[in-house]
Amino acid sequence: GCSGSSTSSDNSDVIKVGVFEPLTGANASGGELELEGVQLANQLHPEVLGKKVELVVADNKSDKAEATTAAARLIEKDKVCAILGSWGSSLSMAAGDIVKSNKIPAIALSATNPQVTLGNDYYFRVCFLDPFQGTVMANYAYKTLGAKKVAIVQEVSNDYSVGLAKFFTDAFTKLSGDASAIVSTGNYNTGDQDFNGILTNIKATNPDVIFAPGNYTESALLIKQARALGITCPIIGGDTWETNEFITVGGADVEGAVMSTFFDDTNPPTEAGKTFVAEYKKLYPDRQNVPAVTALGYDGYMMLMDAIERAGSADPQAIRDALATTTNFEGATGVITINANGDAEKNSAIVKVVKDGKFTYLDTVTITQ
Amino acid sequence: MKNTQNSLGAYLKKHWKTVVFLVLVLIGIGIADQFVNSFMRRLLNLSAIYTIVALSMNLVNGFTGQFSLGQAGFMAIGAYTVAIFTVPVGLRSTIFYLAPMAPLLANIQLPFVVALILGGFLSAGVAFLIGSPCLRLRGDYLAIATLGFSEIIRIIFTNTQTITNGALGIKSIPTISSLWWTFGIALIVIIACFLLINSSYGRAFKSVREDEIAAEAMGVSLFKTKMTSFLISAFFTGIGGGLYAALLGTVDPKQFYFTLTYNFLLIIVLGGMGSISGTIIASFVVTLGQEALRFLDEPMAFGLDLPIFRPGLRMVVFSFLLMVVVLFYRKGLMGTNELTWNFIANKYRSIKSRFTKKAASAQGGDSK
Amino acid sequence: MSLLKTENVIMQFGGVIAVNDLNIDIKKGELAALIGPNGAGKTTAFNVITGVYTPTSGKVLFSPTDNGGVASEIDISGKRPDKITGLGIARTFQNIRLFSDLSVLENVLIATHLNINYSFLSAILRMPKARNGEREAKEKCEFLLERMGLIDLKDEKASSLPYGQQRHLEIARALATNPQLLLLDEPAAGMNPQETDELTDLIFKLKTDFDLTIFMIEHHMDLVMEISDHIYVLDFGCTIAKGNPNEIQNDPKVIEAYLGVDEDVED
Amino acid sequence: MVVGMTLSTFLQQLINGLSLGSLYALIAIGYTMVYGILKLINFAHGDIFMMAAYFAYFGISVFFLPWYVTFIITILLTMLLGAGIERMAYRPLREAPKTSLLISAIGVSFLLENLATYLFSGKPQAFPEFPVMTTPIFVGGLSIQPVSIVIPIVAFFLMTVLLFIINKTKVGMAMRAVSVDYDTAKLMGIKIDNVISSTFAIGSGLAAVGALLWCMKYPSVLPLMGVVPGLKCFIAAVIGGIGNVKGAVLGGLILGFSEVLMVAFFPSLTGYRDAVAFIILIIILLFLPNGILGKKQVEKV
Amino acid sequence: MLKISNLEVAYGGIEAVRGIDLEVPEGSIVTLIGSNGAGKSTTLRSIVNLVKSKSGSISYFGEELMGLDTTKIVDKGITLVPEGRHVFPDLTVLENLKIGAYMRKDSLKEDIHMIYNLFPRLEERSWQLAGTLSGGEQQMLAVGRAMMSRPKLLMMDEPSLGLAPLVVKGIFEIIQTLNKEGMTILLIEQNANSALKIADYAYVLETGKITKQGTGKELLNDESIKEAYLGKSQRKK
Ligand SMILES: Nc1ncnc2c1ncn2[C@@H]1O[C@H](COP(=O)(O)OP(=O)(O)OP(=O)(O)O)[C@@H](O)[C@H]1O
Ligand SMILES: Nc1ncnc2c1ncn2[C@@H]1O[C@H](COP(=O)(O)OP(=O)(O)OP(=O)(O)O)[C@@H](O)[C@H]1O
Ligand SMILES: [Mg+2]
Ligand SMILES: [Mg+2]
Repeated sequence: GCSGSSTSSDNSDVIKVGVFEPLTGANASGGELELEGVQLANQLHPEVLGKKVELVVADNKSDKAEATTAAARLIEKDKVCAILGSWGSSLSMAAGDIVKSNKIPAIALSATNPQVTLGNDYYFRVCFLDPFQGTVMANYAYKTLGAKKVAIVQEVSNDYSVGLAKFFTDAFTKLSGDASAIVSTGNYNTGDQDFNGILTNIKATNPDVIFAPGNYTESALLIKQARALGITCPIIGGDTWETNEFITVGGADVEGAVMSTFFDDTNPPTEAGKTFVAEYKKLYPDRQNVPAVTALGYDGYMMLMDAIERAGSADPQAIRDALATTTNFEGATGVITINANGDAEKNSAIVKVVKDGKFTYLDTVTITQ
Repeated sequence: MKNTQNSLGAYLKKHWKTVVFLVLVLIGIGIADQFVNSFMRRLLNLSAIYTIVALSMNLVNGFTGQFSLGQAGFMAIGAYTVAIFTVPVGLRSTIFYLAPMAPLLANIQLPFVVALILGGFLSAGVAFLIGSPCLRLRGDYLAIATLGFSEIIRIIFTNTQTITNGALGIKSIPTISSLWWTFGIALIVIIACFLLINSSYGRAFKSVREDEIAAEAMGVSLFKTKMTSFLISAFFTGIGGGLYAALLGTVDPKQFYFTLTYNFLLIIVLGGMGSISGTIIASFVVTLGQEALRFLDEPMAFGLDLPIFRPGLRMVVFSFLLMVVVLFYRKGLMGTNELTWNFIANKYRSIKSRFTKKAASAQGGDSK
Repeated sequence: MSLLKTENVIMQFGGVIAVNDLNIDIKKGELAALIGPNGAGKTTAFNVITGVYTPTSGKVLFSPTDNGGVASEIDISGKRPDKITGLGIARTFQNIRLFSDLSVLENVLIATHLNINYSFLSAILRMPKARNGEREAKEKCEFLLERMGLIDLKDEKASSLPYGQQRHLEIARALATNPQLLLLDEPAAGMNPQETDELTDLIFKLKTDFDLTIFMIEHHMDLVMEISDHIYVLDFGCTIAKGNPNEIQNDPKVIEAYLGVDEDVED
Repeated sequence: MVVGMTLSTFLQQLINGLSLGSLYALIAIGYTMVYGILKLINFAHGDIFMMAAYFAYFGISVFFLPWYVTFIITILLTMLLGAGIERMAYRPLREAPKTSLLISAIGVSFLLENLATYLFSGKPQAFPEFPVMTTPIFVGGLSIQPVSIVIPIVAFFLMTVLLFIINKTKVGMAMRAVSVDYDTAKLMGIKIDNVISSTFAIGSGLAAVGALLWCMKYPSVLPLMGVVPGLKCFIAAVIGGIGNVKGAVLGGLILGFSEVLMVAFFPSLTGYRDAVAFIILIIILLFLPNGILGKKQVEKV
Repeated sequence: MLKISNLEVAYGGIEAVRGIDLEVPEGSIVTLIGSNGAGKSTTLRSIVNLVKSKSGSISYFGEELMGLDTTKIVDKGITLVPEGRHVFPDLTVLENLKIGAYMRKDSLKEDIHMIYNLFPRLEERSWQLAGTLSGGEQQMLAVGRAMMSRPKLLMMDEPSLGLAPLVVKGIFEIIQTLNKEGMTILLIEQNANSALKIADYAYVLETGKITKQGTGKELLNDESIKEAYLGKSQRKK
């Protein structure tokens, strides 16, 4: 389409930043929300080092194979100097080797799986990690809900879900000191719509809580079916639930569903957060919630701008080095310091509950490791 | 010895055009390998891999007439073999972080070529197991059974955590980027297919496609013939899968969903069932075409603020074009023809005569 | 010496007994015919002999001679069709079954697949053995096409041939398998009397030139009576008569069930 | 690993199996019907099913039509869509080889999926709730949604109607005739285009009914929602003997029950659930190469 | 009744029929003979528009048929017994007969009875799927099925192909019976001898052109016809 005037981003008057998101396919909702955050940030801060920042958006179609091509395209054809994204850890991981071998820095926005940044000096992230998230939810289940027996339902074909379920299991068995605290584990595949079989089994084990991390669509259907089967215990999950579709599909049945997430718009932790919320509301006056992943999209872009400024150039290697040394950067979702792994050091997560069809703040859980 | 040399000389003399063409192709690849940018290189590599897999599929579906839809599964076997055996041992514990790799495999690392060929053989081995019961089935039944097996393979890979790392997939596979691997192997596969098709074995394939009962009555063993074609196809597909893994650097079960097979089916139909050259052309057209249409996904300022160009449009246009080809070029680009020198010469002649006729009629029109 | 024998062969489809207690005995070098009303079970008998169907009961015994000229009796009932062809029985089909999209030459070449003596790998690598094998096969097939008057059509698609030539091609293809016994299922169907006459001569020549034993189903009585040594008559699956043409033509049972009273002869 | 199971859990699983199986059956009938006449695996069937779901969603949630009006419109529109697809994508290929037709079907499926993704976005839409159908009734620890009872009733009713049409009516006879030989059917005076169009319309109508019931039970509408049901129902049709209406129902039930019971008895193997369909399929095909009720293909040599 | 003039038909590049003129008067038996591939079947198939004709005209009671839908033509009372039988293999014998009368709305009982009388074999097998019938049985069924529509013009493409001598005789008798009852018949036969005997008028077709025509008797006695089509059994006499 509208490619820039020259092929090298260094000596032209635009700086190209790739946004690598699922805009079609199963994860499109999440991808769109992140993209909105990045675009909002770009509107507010369209320039750095006196040059215009141009976003190049690539759709990875929620598909790993497409993801590699899309990432390669951003780097090799569009010559971006950095990449933001992608929603969905597996999609980010698919791009991992490509950014690494091309030495282009990338920032994962809401991808929580540890593998995204592990052993990859070019991938950074602005959100917390699954081991942390798993611990948060295990704490919530054990301490707040007082659960002794937990059932787990995981989406086996989704590494995010499997990973989170595992970290939760580890944390919960440790907390409760009961090796058999997980009374049943059910598996399903992405795209499944019928969970009655698994849920009937779970019902028979009569758990106190069900932990069911996974895609929002499947999870909403799962909760509906659980309620229809007469399962009344709390059902909790992870950050991926926080999308509008979770509520529209789940309807009355997802009332009371609890999940961990990154950001609470009613109570932004920083000044930057307040600005972000205000700008968001200005742009989308009729939206009720500010989605957490949108805030992360905003943070990713802003952190990148900060790094470019500090690097004083749009050279990918310089940007990477600047990113790696980010300390106490004030983002919308909190103060970010990048650690040796490339991850944002975060020690608190927000817990939200669905109440009256809205994601409502419940608690902030801080865990010191 | 002398005899052989003579006939080799005669062979060269007879096929000098082909030989020259092959040499040119090799030179072309060499030049491309030096100068093409890395994005284009990736696309070319992908096209070559698609050629390999589509050609193997055409062997069974186009030439032997057995409607088999197991390609994705065989690719998965090849891809995972390469992934499992070439991932650096040191990285394995971080990749298999949920459940450690089975100790039996954890320390085996093979050179790429060995893993690639092993993948081919494993794939053929599985094809053998699948083929014995399945190849007795006919038409659509065979199709759904092979599709089923390919899905079963994928589901097994999703669930055998300690071998395949389950849904997490395997990343950090050492990648290839030179064009020689993919194009070299594609060339070998093309030539092997071509020679095979024009031998007695290839004719046996075709006879089974045309009429099983008559073929059997002519002494062609149905089972053996179908199996041979199925095994060769699976072997090459496995190799193609291995290259695919090495190109992407990451594998995961979802890549090998049964819809992947449809891509190859589209390619062979687009190129012409039972045409080797058609398959090759279509592989490149489809892979490069999908990329070429990508501008449709990007918002375009047309003055008006009509959001026609947005993600998804590319695939709509692509599938629409595909329908157009299916509906208007029923036999695909090449039908069952091959792009031989004669074919080109005939085409050239017919186009030329059409032009001269046109010119003649135009002149006629003038003189009136 | 008998080349093909069936012993009490019965072939049943659901409730229909298509072939009932068939006992035939074809001597080497003879030309036998199988006639009978429609649906009598003639084609079914051929299908049992060539392995398309496994008989419900009974045996089919074939005694091919090997290279050294020694004959040994083999029970072929229930064997796979390609195995049976390999032993030396070839056939044509009542409803022509050519490889319709392939060329005339390819059709015949396929029938030589049985006798190729080079391996699959040497085919891919085009070893000299494979190339020689190919050349020999081609020469043989061209010779056969020549004999059947099809050589000028060798590059045509089989399906584009007129009906009569398709029948000729079927015979050429069967011959290419090197048979000792050739089964022809209504070779003259769809031919006019003149063409039938030509075919009669052709079959007779083929038999002597290729040292064949022929077993033939036909409804053209002129042809059958002229060249058969031995005739079997089926009706409702049962053998109602066997004998030489003269005996058959005058057998009242056959006349009643099949031949009818020939008016042409009467007036 | 087999878990000890209480009777009520077992009964609950049977109910789950019945309602899932009858849904499969309902969609499989449409598949089988088209296959029976055109000998074409209509790969687009699952996507026609998806489009029906969107029609209904738009009718109720966007245009605020009453549900009964929406249902009728949905079924009619879907029938029209089916017949339209036949007209555009299959009719021009009447004389072409079967593979072209099959590819065309895959192409249509591709096109519908991409079009839906483009037009309706990849995000799930919530299908409106039907509390009458979904509010569970609890009977001694068992939970039964009314829709779970309605589905099998509808499936059996439609099966009976269809069997009557195919076997007892003149149109049905014409359908069977068209299925083997267009030219000869024309010679009998049969308007084959009409027969084929109506076959498609009926098949698509069945998909629409299936979609309505499906969405009541699983209320999310997505562009790719037809892929898995499409594949499974095709398998169901093959298990039962493709082309055979009773077989489709039988296959659907077998599939539904075995999926649910496998989850019930082998909870540790739930990850293999999607393989169940294929394993059953392959086992059945090995012993009955034409499916359970499929008749042997007669080929006279 | 039927008048064809200057009909040309081609399959792709192959010209199968190259401009023929032919007439079938009402109430007559007209036969078309000629060697394999002469274009006989093609002529009949183009009359019912199963193959598209290139040029010429086909008029039926003065009405142009060319370009009409096959079903429309059949509706006008023309039917064809196709070469190679083409019975519906998955329908029973009885259903095959019924479908022959697809266009009719009245009772079929009598017709079926009549056909069973002509071919008792069909009555015995009325429950059987047509696909499993023997070749001859299928031929009987194909003829029976065509008669079910009570055509005004019945065209038969080699009805005696592959039939036992007795049945062949039967078929020719039936043709004559039908003709006496007022049906017009256009017949293709390899069995030229029998065909010419019952034909009122005959045409000889060679590579797409009519080379001879005349009454059945005339052609039967024509030396060149004897030479080319009647075989030696005829010559011997
Ligand atoms: N596969 C089959 N299933 C059921 N019945 C069959 C099958 N094959 C043949 N038959 C029946 O067996 C009988 C004998 O058929 P066959 O084809 O052998 O007859 P034929 O003697 O060759 O007759 P024709 O001269 O008409 O070809 C027929 O009644 C036929 O219907
Ligand atoms: N579908 C077709 N495609 C191409 N060529 C065809 C086709 N059908 C017939 N032909 C050719 O058209 C010519 C006339 O064929 P047609 O079937 O009309 O002959 P016929 O007189 O009926 O012969 P026969 O006695 O063998 O039935 C032949 O050369 C034949 O090869
Ligand atoms: Mg027969
Ligand atoms: Mg003919």
